[in-house]
Amino acid sequence: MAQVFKPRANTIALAILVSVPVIVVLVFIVNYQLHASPYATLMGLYVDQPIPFSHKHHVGDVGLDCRYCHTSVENAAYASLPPTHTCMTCHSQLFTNVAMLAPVRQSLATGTPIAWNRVYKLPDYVYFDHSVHVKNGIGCSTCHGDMSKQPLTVKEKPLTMGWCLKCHRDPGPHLRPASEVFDPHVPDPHNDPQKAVALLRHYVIETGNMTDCSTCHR
Amino acid sequence: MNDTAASHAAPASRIEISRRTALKLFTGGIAASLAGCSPPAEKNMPYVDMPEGLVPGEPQYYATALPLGGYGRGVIVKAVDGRPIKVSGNPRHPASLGSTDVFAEAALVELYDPERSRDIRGTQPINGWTDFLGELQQWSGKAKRGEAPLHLVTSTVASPTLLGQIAALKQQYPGMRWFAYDPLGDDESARSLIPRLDRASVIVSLGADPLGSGPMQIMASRAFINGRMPESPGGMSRLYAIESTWTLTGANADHRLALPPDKIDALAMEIVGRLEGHPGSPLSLEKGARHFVDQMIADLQGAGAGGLLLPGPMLREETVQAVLQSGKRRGAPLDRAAALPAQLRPEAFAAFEEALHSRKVQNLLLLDCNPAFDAAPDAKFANALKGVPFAVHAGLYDNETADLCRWQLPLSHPLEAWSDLTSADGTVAIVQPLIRPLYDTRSQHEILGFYAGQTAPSGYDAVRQTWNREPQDKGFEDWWRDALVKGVVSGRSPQFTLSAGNAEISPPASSQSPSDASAADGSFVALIQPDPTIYDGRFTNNAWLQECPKPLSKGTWTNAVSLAPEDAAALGASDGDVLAVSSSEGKIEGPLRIDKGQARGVVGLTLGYGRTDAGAIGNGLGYNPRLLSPGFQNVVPGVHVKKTDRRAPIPSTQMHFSLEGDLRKLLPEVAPGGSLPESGPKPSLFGPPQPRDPYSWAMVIDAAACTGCNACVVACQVENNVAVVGPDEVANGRAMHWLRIDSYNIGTAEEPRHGFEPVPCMQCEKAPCEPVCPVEASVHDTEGLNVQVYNRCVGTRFCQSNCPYKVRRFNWFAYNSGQEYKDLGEDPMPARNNPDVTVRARGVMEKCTYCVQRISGARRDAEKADRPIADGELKTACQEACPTRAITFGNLQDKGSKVNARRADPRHFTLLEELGTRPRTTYLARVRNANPKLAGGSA
Amino acid sequence: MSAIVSGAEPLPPAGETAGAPQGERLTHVDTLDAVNTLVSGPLLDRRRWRRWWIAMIVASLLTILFFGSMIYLFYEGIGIFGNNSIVVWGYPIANYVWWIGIGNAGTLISSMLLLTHQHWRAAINRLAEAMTLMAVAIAGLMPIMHMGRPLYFYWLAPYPNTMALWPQWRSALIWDFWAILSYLLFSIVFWYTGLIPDLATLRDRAITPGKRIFYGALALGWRNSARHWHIYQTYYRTMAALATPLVCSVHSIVGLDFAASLMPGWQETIFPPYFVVGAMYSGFGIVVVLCAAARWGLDLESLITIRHFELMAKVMLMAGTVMFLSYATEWFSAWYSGRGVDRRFLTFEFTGAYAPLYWIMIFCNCIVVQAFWFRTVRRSLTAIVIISILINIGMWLERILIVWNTLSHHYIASMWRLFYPTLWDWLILFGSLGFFAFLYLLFARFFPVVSIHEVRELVHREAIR
Amino acid sequence: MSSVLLAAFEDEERLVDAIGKLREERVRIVDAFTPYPVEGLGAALGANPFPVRAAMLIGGLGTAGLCWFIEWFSAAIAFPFDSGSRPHNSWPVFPLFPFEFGVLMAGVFGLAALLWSTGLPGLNHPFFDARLSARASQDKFLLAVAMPETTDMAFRLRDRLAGLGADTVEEAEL
Repeated sequence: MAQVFKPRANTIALAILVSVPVIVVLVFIVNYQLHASPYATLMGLYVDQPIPFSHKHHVGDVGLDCRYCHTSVENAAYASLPPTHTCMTCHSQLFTNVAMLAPVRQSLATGTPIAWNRVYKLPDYVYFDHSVHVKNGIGCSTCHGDMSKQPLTVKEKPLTMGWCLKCHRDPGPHLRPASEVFDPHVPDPHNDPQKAVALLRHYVIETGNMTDCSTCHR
Repeated sequence: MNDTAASHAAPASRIEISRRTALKLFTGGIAASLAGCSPPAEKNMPYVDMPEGLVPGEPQYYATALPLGGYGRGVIVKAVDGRPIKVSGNPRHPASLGSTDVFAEAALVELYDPERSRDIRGTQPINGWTDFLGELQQWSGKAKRGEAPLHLVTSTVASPTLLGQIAALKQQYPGMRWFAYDPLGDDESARSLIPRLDRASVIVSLGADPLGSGPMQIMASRAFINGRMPESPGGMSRLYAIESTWTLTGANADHRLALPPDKIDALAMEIVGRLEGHPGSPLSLEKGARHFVDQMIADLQGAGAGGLLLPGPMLREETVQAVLQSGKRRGAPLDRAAALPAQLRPEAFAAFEEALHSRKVQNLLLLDCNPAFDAAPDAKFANALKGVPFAVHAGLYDNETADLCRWQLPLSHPLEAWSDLTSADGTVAIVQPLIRPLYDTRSQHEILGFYAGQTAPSGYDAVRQTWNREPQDKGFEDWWRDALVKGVVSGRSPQFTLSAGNAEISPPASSQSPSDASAADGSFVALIQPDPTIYDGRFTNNAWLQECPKPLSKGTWTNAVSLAPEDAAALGASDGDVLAVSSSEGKIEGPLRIDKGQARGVVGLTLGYGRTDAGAIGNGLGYNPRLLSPGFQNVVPGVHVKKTDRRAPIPSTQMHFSLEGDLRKLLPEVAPGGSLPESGPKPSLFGPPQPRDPYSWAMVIDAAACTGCNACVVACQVENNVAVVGPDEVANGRAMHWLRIDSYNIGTAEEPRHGFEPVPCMQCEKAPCEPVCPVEASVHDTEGLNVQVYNRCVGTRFCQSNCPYKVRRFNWFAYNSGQEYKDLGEDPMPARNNPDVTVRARGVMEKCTYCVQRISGARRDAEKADRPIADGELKTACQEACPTRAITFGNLQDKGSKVNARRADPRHFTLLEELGTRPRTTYLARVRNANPKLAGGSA
Repeated sequence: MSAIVSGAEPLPPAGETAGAPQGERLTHVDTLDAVNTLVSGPLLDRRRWRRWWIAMIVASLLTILFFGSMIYLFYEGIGIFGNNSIVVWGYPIANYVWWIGIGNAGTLISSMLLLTHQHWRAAINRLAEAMTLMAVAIAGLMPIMHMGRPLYFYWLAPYPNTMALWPQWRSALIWDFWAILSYLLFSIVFWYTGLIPDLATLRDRAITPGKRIFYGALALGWRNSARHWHIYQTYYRTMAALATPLVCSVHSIVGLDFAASLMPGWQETIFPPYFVVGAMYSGFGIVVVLCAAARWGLDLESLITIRHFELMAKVMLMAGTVMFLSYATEWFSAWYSGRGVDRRFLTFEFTGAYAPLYWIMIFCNCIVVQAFWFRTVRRSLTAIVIISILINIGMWLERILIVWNTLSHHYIASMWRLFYPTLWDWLILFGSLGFFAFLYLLFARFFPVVSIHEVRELVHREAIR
Repeated sequence: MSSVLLAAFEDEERLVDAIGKLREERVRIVDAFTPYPVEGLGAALGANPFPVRAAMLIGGLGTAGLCWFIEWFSAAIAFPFDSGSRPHNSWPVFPLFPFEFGVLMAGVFGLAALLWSTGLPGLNHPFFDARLSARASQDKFLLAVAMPETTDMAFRLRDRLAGLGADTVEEAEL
């Protein structure tokens, strides 16, 4: 009887057989890479805003303190965005009729809030408290990067659970003295074991419960 | 989160804000509490102008008062971003003592109920308040000229400001008549007693229910338990309950005797006679009962001034008076609730009906009452009311009465309006709003303001005027601020005050005589009582209260017709069969509940159901017993009961009530001073887990102190966004309450008794639910909590199937996130969610976590201040609500903590200890102070 | 071709051979080619498939119902089932245990009988293995349908993720997850390996190019070389040797789903072994039914003879008796422990709300099977089939009752509650039966339901005996 | 690629007997093709199943080891959870997953080894050019002997095979 298949069929068959396990492995790798990539985490992503507000200008050049606008960061879970009035404290004098600031003036006139687009978004089942971090020596730049270098606000960190856990497992290297908490330029993490130990003791940080599920999820 | 937006916050701030924005902002708040990721295209809305003292996302607390049956209970309300989200008791207020009842806890549902009356409504198309005011002007004119005198109908009034306004109106309108009624009945004198149970050593309740729902419930329960604690001075009090149907008082009694109302009445007279030393012919009772009564009277006599004889509402007025007189002579600890001043007594409702039917009424204002349902639910009344040309109804809801009126005026909720309220014991509290009215509503004071001719009346001013009678008063502002902060008024008195006093009461006009009532001719005596969770019907549309299980039967979403087993057997009826109950006046139908320990020949009925226009939640549930009785007669003799061929099983959260054999271990009971055998630690393969520093949380529940009032159940529901599932799902066994109160029949066949046992999660150290979870959704944290990670749960339900205590609850549907019951998902209802607790998604297991959000909050505050959490600083929602302080929560590592002390109590026991789960939630055994000379006395 | 079928001596009509079964032949075919023709004939030559189509239409309808209900389930939520917050488990779990049990029998039959040189297995092992595949596949669906959030079932696997989370290895459900997965894939490999030489036969007998390519490709160019046979058999036997412990472990783990708990009626050391026996029990039941069906549908009377049924009946008799013993052990230990909760539970089983079902279960699983003590029953096809069906009803009841009794009647009296199934519970159950039939019919249409090469060997073996 | 003579026999016995005789006559047996495995024949022809056994052992044990490591690492090192206060390294429950998955991988590795050591998949093979090849999978027992150098020897061998009971003899390539 004659051959059913041509010689190249052998190669094809072999290729198919080999590809099965290869594909299985690839699925795992690709899936992880995808979720860790900015595609999923939106890390490094610029968001358009109704007003092209520049932290670089206000923090870097003018030298405003974070707390000037984000007033509740030290005593509340939410750092809070500044009310229009806060903008007007300066901009009623400066750049009073620049077109760029029209929305601000309009907001004040009509009493409608300025609708900023979120940059840092946590899922709603994650309960993050700014104040307890700030009070215990975690600097703004640890999560938000050096704002004084950001013309438009960009998401600096992935904000994945794995990323949070890194610090919650070993906060020491990320701690700073209270004086540096609001300083955007402080390098993070500092690689100084003694400093870490000293600060852990200074802030009376119990690392025991910091990886409990209930610390962030309720 | 983006609820940094919610505005319209502190009552102080005066930002004008429309309802539309309010709702828009609410949804912001909701988004923050909904589970699951959302796309990044999300807006953040900062304020334009930040209100004073408001920190976005941080809670604010305000003291105010909430009415129940007219009287006030002082509360402290928590608001986040201007949204009231939790009501708790005001420790400074004697009618609350820092605790709550189910009604206070559930008040929020009323506030956010989508079905509240939102806009003024007339019988023909109108444009809002202006038309009404126009029409009002004409009628006021007529009234002033005496052509159409103003008729005002209210329910019980306990607000000095309101009294002041009514008095003023009386000046303004000659011939004005004011009628007031209490939907529970006009048997005032018995109902308005404040028994000082803590000062009594022997209490005999003659059909009274001081521990049951009502404005005095919290006070009475706390006093009762204070007198019951074995360590309490003068030893532990003993409670005898003689009643016809089960009440909470009966359920908490040491000895209980079931008799029909007429027998109780006669017995009351006999007791009084023997106490006063001129015994008449003893009432004929069967042997056991007679023995019971004799021993009881002996005990009562022995107690002297500590012997408290408590008359119930079902007694004849004469009897009540007799009892009170004898009590007064013996100096029994019994007071009268705050009553209206003599010069301002309203007429009875009967008088109003008479006026109405004789076509005298043309100008009528029905203020926050619903007579078409709770006073006179008959066609005659309805037609008469329809005929009134200028009938105005002002209420929270567009209810049965409103439908018959020319106008329906939307009333502001007590949490939206300024007012003041007197509590049953006479304490006054200023009612301050936590939120601007959600809709275009007015408060009672503002509506009376309109009648007084003001164009833009302000409740705020009205209340301040009441208390600031001479304008040039310097100290007023400080006093005012102090009153607001404390939530209790002191040092000033308004023109009209309600005052409590000793228990003498001049009998009111009407007086019923049930003495002729007897089951001789095969007919029954119907006994009508307030419903334990719906009360008089004003809460019928409140889904939380509907789903809250009735304390003893654990039935929900309907009222039942209760019968003694023998009577039910005679009818050949079983639980859930629909019975037809008919009297000369009318006929009702309701599902049967067989109550072991109910007096034979008595039909137990409860108020509050059978509403036709309550709203989507409350319509068509149960029956209205008022159809059987004209006026407010609560004892209806000569009713006939027939079994229909229909069945309507009562949706119930508990199926099995008896504890036979070794099941009795579940609810141990000791005599005063008694103790339980302390069993040693169970052997373990891995050795006992060691509690860890700095915190190891634990809870001890005193079963002896639990009166079964359900406050903790609803408090837990509010605090933790626990969903309402509706009657069908409850019937399917899917109720979601994290904390349940198990109700067991204990005692003997001759003397059936009830026992309550609150069961939250046991937080086992060796939790059986944890190792079986495949994804670490159920895990332990370092502080000993058995936490449930909702966002990790995949819903295998192995945890619940392996939980010996069955304390976990599963989201079979998206009860709170898309598949809500009826209109519970509609705005603004979701705005009441606690933003600190995840709203669970469908297919997720949930459970009690000792209010982990509160623990975390306290811990974060402590960490910010670099200090440890102090004992008692942190309270769980159930602990906070409990009127009797039955629940203790604290840190095991703090050797001085109260919880450690309680765990050392000889009554301490662990539920299902033999399983070796090592629960952190443990119990103190029930205590029965039985009379040694009576059955069970040996116990 | 039918000439070949009839043996040298006229073959005795089934059921009437009074002679000693030892002497009786397992097949009534004499030549190798007769075997080829019998088995491959239906697949290769043009032939009417009326019976098949009728069956297929019914099966397809049920299959649509099955997946329809599944879609509705995922859309509307798991609340459509009869479960409540106390009886949190229900039909999907019972179905799962039942199906995986049936699945186990396939491999048990083919591997255990192979290792013990039970040559009669040749005629039925392919049927049984195919049954395994489909049953396990369906069983695998059940836990997913049972989950509250099915789309996250993969969280049970240890895959790298940005949450830095892993499965919780102490949970019996994780063991289950891997047991099902491993067992399913393993069965596929085992089944396919056994299929290769037959595919070669089909390739060589096929006329149309389409079929030649189809079977040829799957045969991987198998040449029947004696060398290959040697290696092949080594592999096949080793697989069989591995399969046996695997099967036992799989159903033991299913047993642990219940045994590794502390609930009365579940916390039983006897569960793993008696779950395995139960699996074999119900599995043989289904095999009997399938054999009867294949025999009737594909005219294989001469290959799958009454003798096969008799042997299977004996196995079932053994299994049934073991089940009885296991139940008795449970009852005894519950009573003997003296624990109030266990005794209460026992009373509930026999007198509680589910008692009627419990009695039916005992009847089906323990009593009926005793009929197999009688040779006439063992040799009556109808009787065996009916009994097998009863056994499977009984075994399903056993599984649902294990779930219901314990969850309905446990430690805390206030939380005792019953389970009332809904329409959807039933749809999923019967739908899954339809889906099974659907898959099985597809298999029978395109693959040899009897292992050709092994029967060839059997025929030869019998010819020389 | 060597040319052979394919002789088809009616049954197993004739084939085995023929092989025995030809062996004595120093005829080189290349291979045999049988409709079902003939006990011992493959071994006689020098087939070596060792690689399959080895692969299964290594594959199985290797996988099991890896699984156990993952369990231990994830439960005790990567993210230790307090689960019902069980030890993080709960070794008594760890064997189950490795066993299940190990057995599976043993099977998979074995299959791979089987294919490798039999040179399959060989969809296209000179053997299939032989007319007789199709019968090997059905009813004939084929014997492949090396083609002698000279044609007359070939003729003699053909006669010999026929003498041994071969009903057909065919020239083929392997």
